[in-house]
Amino acid sequence: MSLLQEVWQAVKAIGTGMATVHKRVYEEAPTEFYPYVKPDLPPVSVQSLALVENEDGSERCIVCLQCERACPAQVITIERHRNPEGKGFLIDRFDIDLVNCMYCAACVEACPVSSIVTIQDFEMSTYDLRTLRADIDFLHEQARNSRQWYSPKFGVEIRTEDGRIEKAPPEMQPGGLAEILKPAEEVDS
Amino acid sequence: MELRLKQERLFDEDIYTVHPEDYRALCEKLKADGFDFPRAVSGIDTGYGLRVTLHLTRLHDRAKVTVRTDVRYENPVVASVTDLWPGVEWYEREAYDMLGVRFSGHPDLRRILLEDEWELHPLLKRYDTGGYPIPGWEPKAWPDPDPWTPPPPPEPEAGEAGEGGEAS
Amino acid sequence: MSTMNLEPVPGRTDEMIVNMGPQHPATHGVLRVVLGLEGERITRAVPHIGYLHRNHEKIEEARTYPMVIPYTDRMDYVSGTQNELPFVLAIEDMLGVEVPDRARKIRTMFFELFRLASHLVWMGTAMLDLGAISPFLYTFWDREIILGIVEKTAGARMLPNYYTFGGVRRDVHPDFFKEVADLLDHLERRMVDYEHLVLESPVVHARTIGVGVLSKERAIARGVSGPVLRASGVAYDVRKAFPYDAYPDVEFEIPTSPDGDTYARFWVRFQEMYQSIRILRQLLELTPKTGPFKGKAPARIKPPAGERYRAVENSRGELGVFVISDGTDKPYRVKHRGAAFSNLQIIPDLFIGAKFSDAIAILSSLDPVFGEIDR
Amino acid sequence: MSQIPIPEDRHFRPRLFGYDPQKSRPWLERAVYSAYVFVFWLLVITTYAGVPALFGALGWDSGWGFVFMRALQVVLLFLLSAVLALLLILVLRKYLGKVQERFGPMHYGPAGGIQTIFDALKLLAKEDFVPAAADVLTFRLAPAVTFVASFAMFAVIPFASGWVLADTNVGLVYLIAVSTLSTYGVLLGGVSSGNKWALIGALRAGAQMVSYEIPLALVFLTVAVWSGTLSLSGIVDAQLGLWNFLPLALPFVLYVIASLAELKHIPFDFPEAESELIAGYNVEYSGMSFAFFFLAEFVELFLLPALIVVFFFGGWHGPLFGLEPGSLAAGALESLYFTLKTAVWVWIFLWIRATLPRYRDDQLMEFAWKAMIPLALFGLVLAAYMRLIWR
Repeated sequence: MSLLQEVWQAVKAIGTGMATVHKRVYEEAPTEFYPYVKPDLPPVSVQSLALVENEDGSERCIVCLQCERACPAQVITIERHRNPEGKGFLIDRFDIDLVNCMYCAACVEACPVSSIVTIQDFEMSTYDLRTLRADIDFLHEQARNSRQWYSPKFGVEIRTEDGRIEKAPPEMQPGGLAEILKPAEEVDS
Repeated sequence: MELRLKQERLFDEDIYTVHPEDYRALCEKLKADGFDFPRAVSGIDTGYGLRVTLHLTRLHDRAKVTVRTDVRYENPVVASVTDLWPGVEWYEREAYDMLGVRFSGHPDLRRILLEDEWELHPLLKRYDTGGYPIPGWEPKAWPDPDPWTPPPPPEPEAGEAGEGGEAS
Repeated sequence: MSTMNLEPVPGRTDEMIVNMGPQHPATHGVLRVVLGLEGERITRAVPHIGYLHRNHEKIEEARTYPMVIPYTDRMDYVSGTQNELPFVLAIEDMLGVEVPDRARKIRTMFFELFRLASHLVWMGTAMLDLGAISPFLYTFWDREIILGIVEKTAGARMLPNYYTFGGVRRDVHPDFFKEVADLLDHLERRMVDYEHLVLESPVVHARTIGVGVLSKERAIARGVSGPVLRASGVAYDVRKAFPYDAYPDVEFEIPTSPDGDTYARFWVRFQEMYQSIRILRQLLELTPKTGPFKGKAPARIKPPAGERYRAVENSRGELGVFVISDGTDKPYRVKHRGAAFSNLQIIPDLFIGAKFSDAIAILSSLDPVFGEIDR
Repeated sequence: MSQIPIPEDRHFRPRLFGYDPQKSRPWLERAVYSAYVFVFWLLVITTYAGVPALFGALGWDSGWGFVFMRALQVVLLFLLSAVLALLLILVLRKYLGKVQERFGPMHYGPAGGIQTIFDALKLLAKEDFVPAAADVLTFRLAPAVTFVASFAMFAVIPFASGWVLADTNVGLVYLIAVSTLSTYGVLLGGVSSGNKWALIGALRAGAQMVSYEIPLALVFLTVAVWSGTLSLSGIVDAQLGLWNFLPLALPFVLYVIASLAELKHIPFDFPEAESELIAGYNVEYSGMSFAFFFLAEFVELFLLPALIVVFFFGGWHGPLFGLEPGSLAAGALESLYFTLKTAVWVWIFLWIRATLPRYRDDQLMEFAWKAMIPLALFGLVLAAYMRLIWR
């Protein structure tokens, strides 16, 4: 009798399993139609790096080398010289090897002026890896092409239709920005 | 026979620094004491020699103990404890692979992560990250007194202070 | 890694020597096991690892302490932030950094989210090894939800680089708690399905019960930890034995099974998922919605000279890190104790004498991840 | 500091017959399946009614003309099996997609409907590689043996009353003989590949065949005893009032299990077990040789459910709505009934494939020898006894 019970249990379990599987026919597939529909990534999502310029086209980066020091993969190469007129430094070279970059965003954390930012352009596939050795023009181009970017200091910034750079409204910001919201003006100047 | 060892307490672990010849004897004693769970074996290049660190746990009362022993670069031989804790087999192979510590009595002492034909022991401090010898690297002098010398008994905090000096 | 093959035994013609891996689909990556097969029965088994070796330990010696954290992520790539925690805890111990209560709870929530994600991956791949295709897709869809929650807060899905000394890198997304609550509701519904498809399936019973029995004594001596150890009847869990983060504040049980076979390992992982859901439910209540997420850590991390071993219970067992500091801003030595590395050592014990099909089931029940094993 | 420009075409290019996946169009998928079934049905009608009618009208239905007619029918059947494979592969992929909450093929053709044709073209274009360690003649022969053995089963399958190539009175014996042959193809292919995985797969196929073939034959015998004939048409005719699955419930269940094993289908797919033996016996095959193994698999996936229908579900029987039996319209309707009943069983097989994991090979052998053979013998005795008292 116990054998019959066992057989019945097994048949019942197989039946339940098959019913469980078949139930999924009626559920909607969560497939993303990527090439047709671009995914809506969260603003903090680290997909690529960019170097933001100010609205007037001047360099935001102050060439403090913090990102170069913070980079775990050591893919950032910066060369600089003293500004002959006025304070600070000027960039000679700003390269990021995006092939070896591991997108940990440590450079973005380290940047004191939110010049290097994370953007959501993930379509970096290429036939030639050399195209991913990003120099400063490439990084500027990346920033110009993107509508919004993120850095922990400033939060999400957006580029408006008329080319101005603005801090995104609070509903677009990720959490933990309460203390970030205030110093926006002092660094922008 | 009296074991040549130094005992310290660091955070929640007992740390024994032992003479390499007494390493096996101490391990047998710890095994008899009920330390049944081998956590890991780490090999360390201390700059003056190689160090093997064995981490053990006693599961029923969660006591943790660390046994360490220092050997010289010229003759890095430590007794294997694979027969006491079979779980350290791969860790000892790894220490051999990375640092060249030879475990006498290990049943199958081959390289584990690198190829058999590999020549270097990459975790040695004399090589840089790329695997090239660092020019001008010289081993440090062997510490005097020996690392397993117990500190003089009246000052219990001397052992703590001496501990950092070895690692650097 | 070794190019060595098994030598045929002179005079034995009935033994076939087969290379299983490193490209074999059921080796979960790049394990290579040289098997001696006598018909379907395994007579000899020699595992070879190291095909994914990157020598993290050497690289980490040349990096400063904050730079090490992204590298630890890349070890057990299935369980994300879990890898960062032992290193972060060890350095916090050495520095004496205070972690705010809310930060500890957020850390624990991420830790348990990744345990769920990792066990879901295990379930899908284990069933795929046993021959069922559908659960693989189901579990990966569910894992996708978890990774989406992680990405919204941490910025990356699998390798988030989220924990830092003294807390977490940034505060959680405002939707985080609601999304986790929804996820738990969803998962509780799905777990019923998974029970039907995995634990109750007679085919799974036939393939796993009594297969690959690991005795309690052997498991302890081999240094096996995590679900594999608990399936052999040892209630050793780092979360209870050496509590860290918010685990002292929550209630949960350690599921153990006395059987030690493959089915017991499956069962223990299932129960762990229920316990994870339970822990997350409690933490949803306990965690303040706002507050500090990061304690005061020094700007330049320079732990005093010394050494520290810290371990956490990740999805595969005791994941430890042994850090030696010489007082500079770079670690003198970082040694990782991989749970899957220790667990994989029992391959010869369990494989020899088993059928070839059993070997696949046993291997999937060990749940190896080669990023961590080969480091 | 020169930067290599990013190629313009790094973005996605729309496919041929681009399908807008955002619009859910289930009716389109159904239309595609219906089209395939319709083509299949037309081919069946052409093969079994059209060709004989044509040859009869031309007066070529005897002597060499008859041989030529049969040859043409076989060619049409080959076409039919190709359509069948196209349909079944598509249905398999689409159904697995559906139960796994994804879409399956959807880019080529309406609802991915001609994806399989592209796959077949790809296989045609691929190099037909022969490994150095292989025994070339056997290696080349094995896919043909497998396919021919499966394909030869078509000879005795009755699609409607009288619609059968060879209505022989030893149809069941023929089936046993031919279905065993396909295992030869697998065995030869695996052994001749010079690959250890393929060898293990082949040996497993042999061992598996030894275990399921006997209960299968016993079930055939039971059906023959119950129906009183060895001819498949006769078996179908005998269940006019009562379909066999009710009186022969036990042999029916055994037959379903054994045919899963014969198909090398999911709980018993040991010879190719992709997570254990990578692909088992066909691991070294590529190009058209592989396609023939594939074709054979899908032809069998139609034929074994078809045999379930013939033996237990009344074959072509169904309401004829007053059509005269034996007429073309009645035959067409009957063959449609037969196709649809078979489709239901194919779906059940695919459903099993989507759900269950794989048993171990020795478990099937144990089950076959210790449970299935005694039960089949019991079923045989029971059927004989029931026939004695009831008929």
